[in-house]
Amino acid sequence: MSSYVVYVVGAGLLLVVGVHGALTARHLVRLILALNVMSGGVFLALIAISARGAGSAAGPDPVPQALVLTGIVVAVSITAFVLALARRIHALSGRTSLSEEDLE
Amino acid sequence: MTAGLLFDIALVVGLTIIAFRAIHAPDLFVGAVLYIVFGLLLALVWVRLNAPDLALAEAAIGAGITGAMLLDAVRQVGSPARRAPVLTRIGRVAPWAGAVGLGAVAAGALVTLEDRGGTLGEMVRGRVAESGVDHPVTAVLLVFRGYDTWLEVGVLLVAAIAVLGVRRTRVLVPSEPSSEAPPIATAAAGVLLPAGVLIGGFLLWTGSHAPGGAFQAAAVLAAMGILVSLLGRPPLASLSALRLRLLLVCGFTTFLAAGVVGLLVEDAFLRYPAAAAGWIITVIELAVTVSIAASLVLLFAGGRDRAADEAAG
Amino acid sequence: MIVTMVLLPFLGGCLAFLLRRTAPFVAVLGAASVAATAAMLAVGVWRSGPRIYAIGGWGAPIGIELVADGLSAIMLLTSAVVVLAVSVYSIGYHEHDDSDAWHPGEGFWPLALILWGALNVLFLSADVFNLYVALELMTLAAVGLVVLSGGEAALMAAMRYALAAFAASMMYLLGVAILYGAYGRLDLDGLATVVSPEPAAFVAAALIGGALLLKTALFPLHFWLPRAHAAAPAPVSALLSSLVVTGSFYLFLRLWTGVFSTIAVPAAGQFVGALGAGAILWGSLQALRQQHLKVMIAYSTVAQVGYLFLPIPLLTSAATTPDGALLWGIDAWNGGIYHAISHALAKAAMFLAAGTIVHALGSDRIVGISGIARQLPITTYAFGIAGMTLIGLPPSGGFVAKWLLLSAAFASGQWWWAVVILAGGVLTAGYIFLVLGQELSLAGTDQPVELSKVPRSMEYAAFSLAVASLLLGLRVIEPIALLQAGLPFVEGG
Amino acid sequence: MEWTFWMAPGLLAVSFVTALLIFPLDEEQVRLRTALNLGGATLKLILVGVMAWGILTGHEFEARLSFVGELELVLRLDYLSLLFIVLSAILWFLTTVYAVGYLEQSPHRSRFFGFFSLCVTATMGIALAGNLVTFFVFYELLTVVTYPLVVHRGTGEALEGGRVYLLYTLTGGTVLLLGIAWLHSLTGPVEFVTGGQLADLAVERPATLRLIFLLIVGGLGVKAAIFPLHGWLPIAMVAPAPVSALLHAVAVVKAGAFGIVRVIFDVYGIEVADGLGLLAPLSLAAAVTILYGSVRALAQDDLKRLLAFSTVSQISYVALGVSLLGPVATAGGLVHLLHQGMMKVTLFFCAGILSETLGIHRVSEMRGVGRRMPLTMAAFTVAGFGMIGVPPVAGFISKWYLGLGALEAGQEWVVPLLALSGALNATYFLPIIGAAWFRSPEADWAEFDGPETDWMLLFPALATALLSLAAGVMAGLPFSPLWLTSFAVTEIHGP
Repeated sequence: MSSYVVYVVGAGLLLVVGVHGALTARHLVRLILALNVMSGGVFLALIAISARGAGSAAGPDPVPQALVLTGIVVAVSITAFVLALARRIHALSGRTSLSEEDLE
Repeated sequence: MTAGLLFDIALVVGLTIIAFRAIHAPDLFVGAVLYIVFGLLLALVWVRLNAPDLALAEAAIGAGITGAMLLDAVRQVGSPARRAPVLTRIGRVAPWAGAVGLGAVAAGALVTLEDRGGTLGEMVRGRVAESGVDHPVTAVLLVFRGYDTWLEVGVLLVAAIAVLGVRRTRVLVPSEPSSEAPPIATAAAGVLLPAGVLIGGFLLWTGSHAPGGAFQAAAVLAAMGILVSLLGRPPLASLSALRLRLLLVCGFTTFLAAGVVGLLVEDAFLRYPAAAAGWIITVIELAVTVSIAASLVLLFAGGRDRAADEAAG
Repeated sequence: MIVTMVLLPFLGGCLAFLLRRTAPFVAVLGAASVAATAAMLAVGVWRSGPRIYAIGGWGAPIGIELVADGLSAIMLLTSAVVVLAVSVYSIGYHEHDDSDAWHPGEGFWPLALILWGALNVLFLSADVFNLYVALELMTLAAVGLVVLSGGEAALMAAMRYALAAFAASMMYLLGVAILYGAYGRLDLDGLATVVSPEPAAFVAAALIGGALLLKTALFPLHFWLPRAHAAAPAPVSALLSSLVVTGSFYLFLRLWTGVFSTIAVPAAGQFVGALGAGAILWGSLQALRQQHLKVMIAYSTVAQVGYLFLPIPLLTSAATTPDGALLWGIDAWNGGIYHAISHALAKAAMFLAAGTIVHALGSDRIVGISGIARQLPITTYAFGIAGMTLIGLPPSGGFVAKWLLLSAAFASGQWWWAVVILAGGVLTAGYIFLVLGQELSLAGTDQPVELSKVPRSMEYAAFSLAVASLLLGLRVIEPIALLQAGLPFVEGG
Repeated sequence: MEWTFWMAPGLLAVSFVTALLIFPLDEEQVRLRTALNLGGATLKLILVGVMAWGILTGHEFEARLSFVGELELVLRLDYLSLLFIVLSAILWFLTTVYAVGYLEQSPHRSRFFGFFSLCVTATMGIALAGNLVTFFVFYELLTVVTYPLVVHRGTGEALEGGRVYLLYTLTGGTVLLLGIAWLHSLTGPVEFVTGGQLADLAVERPATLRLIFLLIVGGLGVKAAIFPLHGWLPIAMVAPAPVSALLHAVAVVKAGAFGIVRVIFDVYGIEVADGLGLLAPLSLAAAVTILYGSVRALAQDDLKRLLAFSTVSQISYVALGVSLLGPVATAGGLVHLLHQGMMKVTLFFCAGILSETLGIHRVSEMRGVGRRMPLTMAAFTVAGFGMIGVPPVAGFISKWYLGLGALEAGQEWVVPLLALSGALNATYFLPIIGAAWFRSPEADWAEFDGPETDWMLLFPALATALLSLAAGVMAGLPFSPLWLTSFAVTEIHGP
């Protein structure tokens, strides 16, 4: 077993936790957390791939690293926007979830 | 089994558990704090996996800024959603089944991947010299795949415009009267801010040949800005609408302008003339840093704009 | 020339953001010039085949390439035309927004232009990760536009849309990660040559395909679409329903016939086709039940998205049958794309027309629009002509698409798709004429309702798009010939 | 390109351009609109005259336009087309005159006449279509542009009528398209060629061809109002009188009947259709419809509904004629396309005059109306006699040829059918005519001086009544409908 396998399985585990959270969570903040965990899993997969060839003298593959950097910025943009949206929804209606009957 | 591998396994297990607890913590505030821990652990993973650029970015953006936003949001919308209905067995099992199915298939595919070599990465390493920068990640980001990065700066810009749209405002409004900020915090900010700018500047400068660069620098700057705005004085609040917009847009447009220079001089969009490549890249990075930092501060402070919430609520 | 079609919209978006008073001029001018450029590109591609443009001069696989083939050119042209009309319309729509307070137009112009830029990036890009960034840019701009309505319904709809799209993006990116892990490259053409039937490729294809189906809102993954498209301001609804949906479909088609062509199995094609059939029937039936005009049109989009995916099973079986490509593959390809562009024009026209009605009446309840034909004849014609295209009545672009798909379905022996296509047409006629009947009705209109004044430009913008969708049915040779440039599955195509 | 290329598209363009010019006109621009309408109709008559002369002197009119792939849009004049365009051009001119008078005060006249002209365009396209796809394009176009005319009044009843009309015709169109697309997948583009081009396929796949025939004729049968697909026709009666006249005499119903004629003679070919055993069921369906329509008409009091059921019955003579083998029966069926058009248009003109001038909508209100409106009722009487088949009105000629043709084809059962149908027609027309002339009026119609109604209404009714009479009396002379038909019959059956 190599560390590649460990981290790739870790990526799978984060996906499980994230997807399960996205399917079950009701509170908007929890949904956002779950999606961010999912993205963490995806990034982990990419970086595990990047480090796979690390045995060679050249070092890790820079391309996935660049992709993940882009991905992190995209993720924070979406997270920020969605959080602002959630706060606006809460301010307007007191809702904190997407379900119809969940008026507080 | 080596110690390193054991550490990796422990890290992965810890990540998974903390992620689960973060999502399902009864108290959302705890959830947000756990998410920050998750981000820091992930940064550790990036270090383990030889990705120091990412570790910096993750710590600053993933854990730091996202965490701050979450914590701040939870303060407002933290009241738990009405108790979840009691789920049937299918209702409980189905999400697990779906999630495990997806995770297992993905992990399975990843585990069985053959390392065939001959990747893009090797090619990039071979041609870094042509790019005008020394650090391969920066070369990919700003030169070989500069198009992606340009668009990604666009994503941030769009997020900023969209948040202004959500708030239905043109400028940042201070959320609380500035006089209420505790003097110690103000003093702390007085020290931290210059330090932050300094660190940011260093990261930006070092990015061309070592880990670091525009994103990390911007994240550090933004973190400072966020700290200040937590004191009730968002650093951009004094700006006029036009200046705020200029700040937000300058990274994207500078990048675009550099691309057009390439188009005019070298007949290829985003091709930097060899003689001036270093300079052009520096200018791009500078502008991008300013814009990203401004956008992140806006995304944070624009979202928290409480006065509007109370007025609307 | 190719890259200007990306630059101009973004440049316009920045200008519109910085100097908001110039926004309408920037938008109209930009759309007109890009439309002209796209037309020139289309002629060029038609005459001398697909063009490749290497960003930064690096070339694939190390750099990112733009590829303009017939499909790209026709999509670019269609979106430029739609954006042009929507811009003209929006000048009137945002007319009263000249006050000093913040107004939705401020968000609309920059976001709409950047959305369009992202679409153009999408139509040209030949790199799976670059496509991911383009998708994100497009989605975020789209959600930001939905929010501009400001109401609680719009915010909730935007939230649902954003979360669904974010989840889909992650699936897409996971697929990209697996592809990179397996093949070490990201360029579409290169990947197409190395992807082979093996577990990793299948998983990547399923993840990417699923993500795009969610983004295209194919039944039963359409849950986020109707509310978002209905709650958005009318010009935004038009852009979303006509272009954004088409954009993610475009990518699905591009990947299915390109990168994944060697692993697309007939069963998967049949599955996607069955979802399309489900979308047609379910979406149309839902549209028939709606009492609000914009919700009805949004459900119509759910149904029409189904048609977009009917060529998939035909293309898949064509690729695995000797001579299949010639016998029905080309027809399926042409029919699917023809439907996409006809629908884009017609649906934009229809949402704009609906927006005009809402603008005038202040409500979009279908029972309330009785007799509107008297006050807004041009809008009524626009709605009617766009409806003809959606139903697929001759002579409209929709009919041409329907005919090509029918031919392909019969030629491949998969006659069941023909039955679905035709049944969907009848259902579509049901809800279109329900509305048209109300518009033409004079019952209960003895005291005409007070209408707000509607700028003529709004009416004519919708009308022009509707007429354009009709003209597609009269002048077919050139668009079809253009689509043959760079056909993915025919040798030397 | 030759002038012969441009004639057929030009014929379509005349009414299309007229429509485009009329749509943007203001309601009040009555003169300009009327001038455009009549100008267009006159120009069309002239063009049709030129084309008729041209085809009789051996010119060929054909225009082709590449459409999709190998498909072409083809407009071509043959003798069958000639029958239809002559009928359309003449009746259109008269209906336009009538409609101008009829709609004098009603709202949305620009919209009405715009769609009216589009309707002509579509009908001309159907007549001149040279292949199945072209036919279908115009056939569906006709459905769409007729809808605003049917719901023109905008009442709840009108909308309901429009809804039913669309439900039937669009479903029919869909079935038709299914059949056409299927046939295309087997043969490639299907040109209209006398004798058809399916002989080989009929040997290979007879069952498929039978099914396709069922789909195509079933789809066409909706517009041709063949029982049990006729349900829309009586309900669509809510349309204004000129529209009803148009629907029944020239446009929609005729399009369906004409389509059936085309499919039998020019797609399948009469021998192949007979060989596949398709004609006998069709003639049976036609026979059932003839009787059904007449029986239902008996029970109607609403005049326009009565006329509608009469149409259901009469139009099936065409299908009957073409489904009996032999030139004489063909002549009877085809000539009835023209004869029924002239007679039915007269009846609807008269019904419109009665309702507009005196507010009469029901048969029971027509007592003594002949004294108040002698000219109108004279026209009505001529057309009614024609429907019954009384010599020398045109309808007699149709029935005579149909009967002779049936005997020639060995289908003796048709003769009693014709007699029975004639008797039924007499049972509902004669009492109306009798009551109108010989009973004393109950209503107190205002005294009148001058013409009994607007000349714009009366002139077209008289003209079509005279035409119906002339077509019968002078059937044997050149330029009569029968004479025109004889060319088509020769084309189909050989000299």
